Amino acid sequence: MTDPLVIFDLLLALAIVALAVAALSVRDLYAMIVVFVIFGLLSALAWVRLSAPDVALAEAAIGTGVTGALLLKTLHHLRFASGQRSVSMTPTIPVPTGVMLANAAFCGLITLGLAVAFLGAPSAGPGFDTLVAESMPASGVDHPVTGVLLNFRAYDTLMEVVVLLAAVVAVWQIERGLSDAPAPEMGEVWQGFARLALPAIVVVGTYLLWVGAEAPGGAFQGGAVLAAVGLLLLLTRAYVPQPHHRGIARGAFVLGTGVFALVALLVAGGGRVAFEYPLDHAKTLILLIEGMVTISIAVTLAALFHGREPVALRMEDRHDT
Amino acid sequence: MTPDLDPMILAIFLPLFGAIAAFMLPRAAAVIGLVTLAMTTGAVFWLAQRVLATGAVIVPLGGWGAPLGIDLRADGLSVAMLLLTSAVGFLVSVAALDSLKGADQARQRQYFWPLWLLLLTGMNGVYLSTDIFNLYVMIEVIALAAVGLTVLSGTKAALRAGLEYMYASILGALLFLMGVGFVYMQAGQLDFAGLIAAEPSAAMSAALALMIVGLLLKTALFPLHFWLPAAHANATAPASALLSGLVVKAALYIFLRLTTYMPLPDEILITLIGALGAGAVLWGGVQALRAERLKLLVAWSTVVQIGLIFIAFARAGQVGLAESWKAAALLILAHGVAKAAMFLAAGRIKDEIGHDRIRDLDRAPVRPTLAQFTFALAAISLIGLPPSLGFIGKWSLMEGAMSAGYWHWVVITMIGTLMSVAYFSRVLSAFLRFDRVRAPVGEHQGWALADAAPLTLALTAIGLGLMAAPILRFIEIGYPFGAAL
Amino acid sequence: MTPDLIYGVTGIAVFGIGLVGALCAQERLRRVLALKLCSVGAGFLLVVGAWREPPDTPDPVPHALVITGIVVMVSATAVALALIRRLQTLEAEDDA
Amino acid sequence: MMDAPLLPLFILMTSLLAAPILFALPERSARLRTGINLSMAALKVALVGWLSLKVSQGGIYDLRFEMLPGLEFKLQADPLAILFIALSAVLWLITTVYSVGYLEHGPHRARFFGFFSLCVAATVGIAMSGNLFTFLLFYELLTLATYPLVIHRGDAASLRAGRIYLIYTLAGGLVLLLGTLGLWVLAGTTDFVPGGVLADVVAETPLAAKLLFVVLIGALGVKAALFPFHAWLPIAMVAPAPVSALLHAVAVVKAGAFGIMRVVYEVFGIETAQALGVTVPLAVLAGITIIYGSLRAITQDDIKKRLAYSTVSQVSYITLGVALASPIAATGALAHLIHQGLMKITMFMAAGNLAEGLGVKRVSQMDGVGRAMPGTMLAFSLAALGMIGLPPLAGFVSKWYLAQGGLEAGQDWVIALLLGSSLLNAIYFLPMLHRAWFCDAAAQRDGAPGRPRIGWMLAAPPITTAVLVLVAGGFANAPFSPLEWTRFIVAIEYQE
Repeated sequence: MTDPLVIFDLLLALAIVALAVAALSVRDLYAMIVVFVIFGLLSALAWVRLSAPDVALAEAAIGTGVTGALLLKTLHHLRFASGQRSVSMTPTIPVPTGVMLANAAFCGLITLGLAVAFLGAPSAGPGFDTLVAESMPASGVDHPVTGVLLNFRAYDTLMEVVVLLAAVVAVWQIERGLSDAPAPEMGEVWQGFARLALPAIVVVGTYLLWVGAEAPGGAFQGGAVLAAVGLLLLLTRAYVPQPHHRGIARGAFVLGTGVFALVALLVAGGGRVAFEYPLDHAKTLILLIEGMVTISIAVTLAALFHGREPVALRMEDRHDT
Repeated sequence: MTPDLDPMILAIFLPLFGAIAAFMLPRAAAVIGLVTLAMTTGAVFWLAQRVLATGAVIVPLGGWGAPLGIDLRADGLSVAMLLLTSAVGFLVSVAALDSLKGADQARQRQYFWPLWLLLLTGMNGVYLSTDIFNLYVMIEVIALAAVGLTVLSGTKAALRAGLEYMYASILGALLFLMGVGFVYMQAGQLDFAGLIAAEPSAAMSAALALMIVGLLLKTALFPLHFWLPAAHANATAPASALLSGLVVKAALYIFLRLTTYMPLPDEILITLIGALGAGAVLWGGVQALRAERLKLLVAWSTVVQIGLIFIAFARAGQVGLAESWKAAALLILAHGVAKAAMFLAAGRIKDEIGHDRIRDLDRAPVRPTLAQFTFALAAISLIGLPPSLGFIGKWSLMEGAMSAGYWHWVVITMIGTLMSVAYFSRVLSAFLRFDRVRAPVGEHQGWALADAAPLTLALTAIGLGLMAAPILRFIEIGYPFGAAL
Repeated sequence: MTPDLIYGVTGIAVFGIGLVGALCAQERLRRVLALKLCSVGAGFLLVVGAWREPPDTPDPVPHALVITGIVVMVSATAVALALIRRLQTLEAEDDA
Repeated sequence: MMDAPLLPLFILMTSLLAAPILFALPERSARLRTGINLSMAALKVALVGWLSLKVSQGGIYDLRFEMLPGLEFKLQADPLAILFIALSAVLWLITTVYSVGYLEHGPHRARFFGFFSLCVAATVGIAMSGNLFTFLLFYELLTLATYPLVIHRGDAASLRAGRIYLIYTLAGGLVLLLGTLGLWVLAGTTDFVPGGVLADVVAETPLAAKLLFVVLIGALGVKAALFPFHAWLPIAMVAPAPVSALLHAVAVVKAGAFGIMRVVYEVFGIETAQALGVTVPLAVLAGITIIYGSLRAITQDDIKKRLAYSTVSQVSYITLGVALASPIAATGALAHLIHQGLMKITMFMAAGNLAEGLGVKRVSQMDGVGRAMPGTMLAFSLAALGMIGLPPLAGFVSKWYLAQGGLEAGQDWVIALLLGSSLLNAIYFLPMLHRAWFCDAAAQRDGAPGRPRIGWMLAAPPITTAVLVLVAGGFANAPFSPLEWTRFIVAIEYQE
């Protein structure tokens, strides 16, 4: 009972809940995002505590990192669009306090019910442990999470990449017109740092991808780290998307989905069904898929950050609105 | 090595590859879209034939088999939904060719096809899935593509509606995901067989409640319908047809499946679901009577119809659940076809007249007769007049309720029918009134190509009523789930 | 008290807080963030479900599911934020 | 002669398939449209003749198609069906000629004739329905097909009338749906079987059976314009004359009356219904409607409205005859189905001619119209005298049988009712005839308009039907006369 780790867990849990409340109640939106990022990092820490390093990595890189960047970019845009005024984003009709309280009470009740149900559920109950352990040798990889993601439940993962593709198509569709919020100015020190950091990040990302076959890491975490490269390039104006890059960008978006789906289809035959990789080639195929998916994820996340489809700055070069 | 093709795999992968191709080659997007739709429809017919011949079929993806892997499974109900989706989708696509042909719609043309094909991938995936986490991913594919289609026109109203829709969609999906978490904790499995085998417990009740609330939010059952009318009314016509006719059906389908495998534990809950349906019928009816725009009226009618489908589900209480889902399924199919027709017709009317204000429809000297006729036919099915499929569905609903002595559902259905007559006749009488027009009325005669697709849909909605007996036999194939395994 | 108990309750609390935010938050950006909190809450639940008393290794399947969920959520967030940005641009044009 | 089991379907298709073709024809292809219309109508008459010959020789026609498990779409051609389709086929042909003349150069003719065809198809379907479920399908189709005809003029008044018409008939249809469902749930079948299908149910749960009777008769009573559901009928008068003629003589009100006949005879069975004690209240309700309609007719100045209230009254003779539960009264009721149709269509077409030719729409304007349009007014007078019940015209035959049936059933009040009604008929029809033939036109209208020009297509139809009125009454006992055919039917329904 006096295990210091329990005290750590309790403190961490309290901090997470407190930060969640703070994120919703802090008035300033910038502060809200900062609180959220800390909340995300602490959640990732908690997941490490729960022996889920892959999840922690993904949450830190994508759930917190990329999401935080997206939120900041949007906040920047909103402040620019409403002309530096203090941003009240929604022209709100104030919700009556009664309704608010009713909502809160309602959610409280639901949460309480869920907590009761959770406490009644078997802890460390039945799972896939044995099944996964038995099937790992036939999966072609050594790291169980990668085995699940890219072999046992590869179909889910394919559809997850499809979700990303759908997101980037939707974002390109939604945002249009010329850039109306210039990128934030960055100091020279920052730019210098970025130039230095870039190669290192690339190396880390690629390593994460490679190591995923045996140890925590893999396509998504690697992709997210590589996406950070893209973000830096975009922020530092080291790379400015050009209209004629659209084709390449489209290709990069669909690369992961396309290759993944093609491999899944082409392995079918001779008694095998879709997604059933021949054991001899399983590792190669999975690495191929992971590699392509990593590229797609990196480019897609960067594009989601950039937002608009790159369009020509001069009107006469533009073929569509 | 030539890969072995399976129609189930094709039904998911064809639209996926189509979406990729349409995104890569924007100029050829329409052609790619139509070809993909045609091929997908073909694959679904192939699958239907196979299911008809051999009963439910399964593909264990990756060769692992559930519960470790994910199985695709097609039975009568899923194939019926697939047929609805691809056939209606094909006709809506044909109609989209015309309604997106404007010079100022290049952007809409470019993005409509990849988004719609991704949407189709997601919907087909839902109908073939047997794994609740996979269902979560699929409803997210649907949600993102559907929001993209909602805001295709780029107007402020559409964007606002799209954002509300997005919030509702994400929240619904997250509630569902939370439910998945509880199922995992209790059962340690995520496939349907695991759901059936799971012991009833507090965790399973919480899971069921979370998933159902999430799905009700996605399918817009009163009072969780708040996002639907604006989203469906402000989208461009083909997108509205897809959203109203097909997209809400995916969550409805999951609801039907879940409640088959995890029956609602209490009669009161079933009554509650029915009561919400009744609320939808009444509130939606009142709003449709007040709506000032044609498309808004049609969108409110979707709220009403969804309510009716839930009443059909609850029509005979717990004892009747083994049969009631069929009545609900009939209404789902009927609404899918008829509502797609009606939204396309409404879009055509708006295009021809130039506005869709109901009170001014009878002032227009232009009368797109065929589109108006289509609208009327679709209304016949939605009101539930014979011999349409809507009528058969309503008949099944009332028959079951009456046999079980649940007269309140009969009364609600009749009130709903009268209200639907009232709000549709607002529109229909405007079509047929001429004395407020100053100029000579030009009624279109003969055939406009753009009317062909909606008219076909509307006639199908009427004609399918004659096929109700075979449809009912077909959707029972492979029911209940355990039978085919 | 074991970590799964502590963090399980934490996850449910975070989910509930997110739910309140999603229903009550006024600003568009904050509602997106509230939804993200809900997703973290759901993630907690799955990770906790996968946890096994050491030295047993946890069940990898829920981990994979949470990773998938994180990617799905970032996609949805990006679309919601794009909508917010576009809408703000249009509304600002109207004001001007 | 070769046998064709699908004959009933062909008869249905002559008008059902004509409709889409007529819709699709361009507005200007008037000749082609008229050609299709007339040839289809003539074909239908021929097919019906053939069918009735076969049925009188004992041919049985029964087409089934499964709609839902256990629930069939069923067409049958029993003698009762033949009676009704014969009426509609003949009158459709005549009304088509009349409509072509009436709507010459009018707008929206493609739409009009399309719905006109659908309307007749629905009527034929109602006649041949083999069960209440099928009946319901065509009953609703009839509502939908007649609505655009009622509001054909497209002005505010027609739309108002159309709305009231739609509310009444669709509400009636909804109640019929409820009744059909109730029958299905109670009896497990909706088939029309002579002698009825509800004997067991009546024995077990008489209350449910009574309720079902009330629901079904209430639903059908809307179209049959049974008091107090009659209000839509006079309002629907804004429709063009041929539509009114068809609505009153064949399609809508007759469908209701015909349905009441099917329900009493073949759902409940006359003996069961009698045992249940529901026939006498129905007869009384019919009696009230007869007197009420006549009283209201007297005060109407608008010709079409006076005719409409007369219809309210006259159609209830049919219900009365059915409810009296006597074979002789039933004969009178069935004969009246035909006779009233012939007489009323004559009067409406004549009224249409008066409006078209002379602009006369009110009774008070009718002075001297007999001299201006002698043919039309002769036809009108014949029909009016027939309505009053003057022998040997058709109306006399039906009333005679009804009175005898009343005596047979021991309901002596029926005699008084019939006498009173005939007196009221005389009170509202004779002044019209008096004005038409014996008053001077000059006093009423500015100048003498000379002979009005109406084409033969308007002039001939009412004269034709008037001749039929004469023939049906005068040769009532000839083979294949309506009366003879009704005796054939009554023998089946009373299972003699």
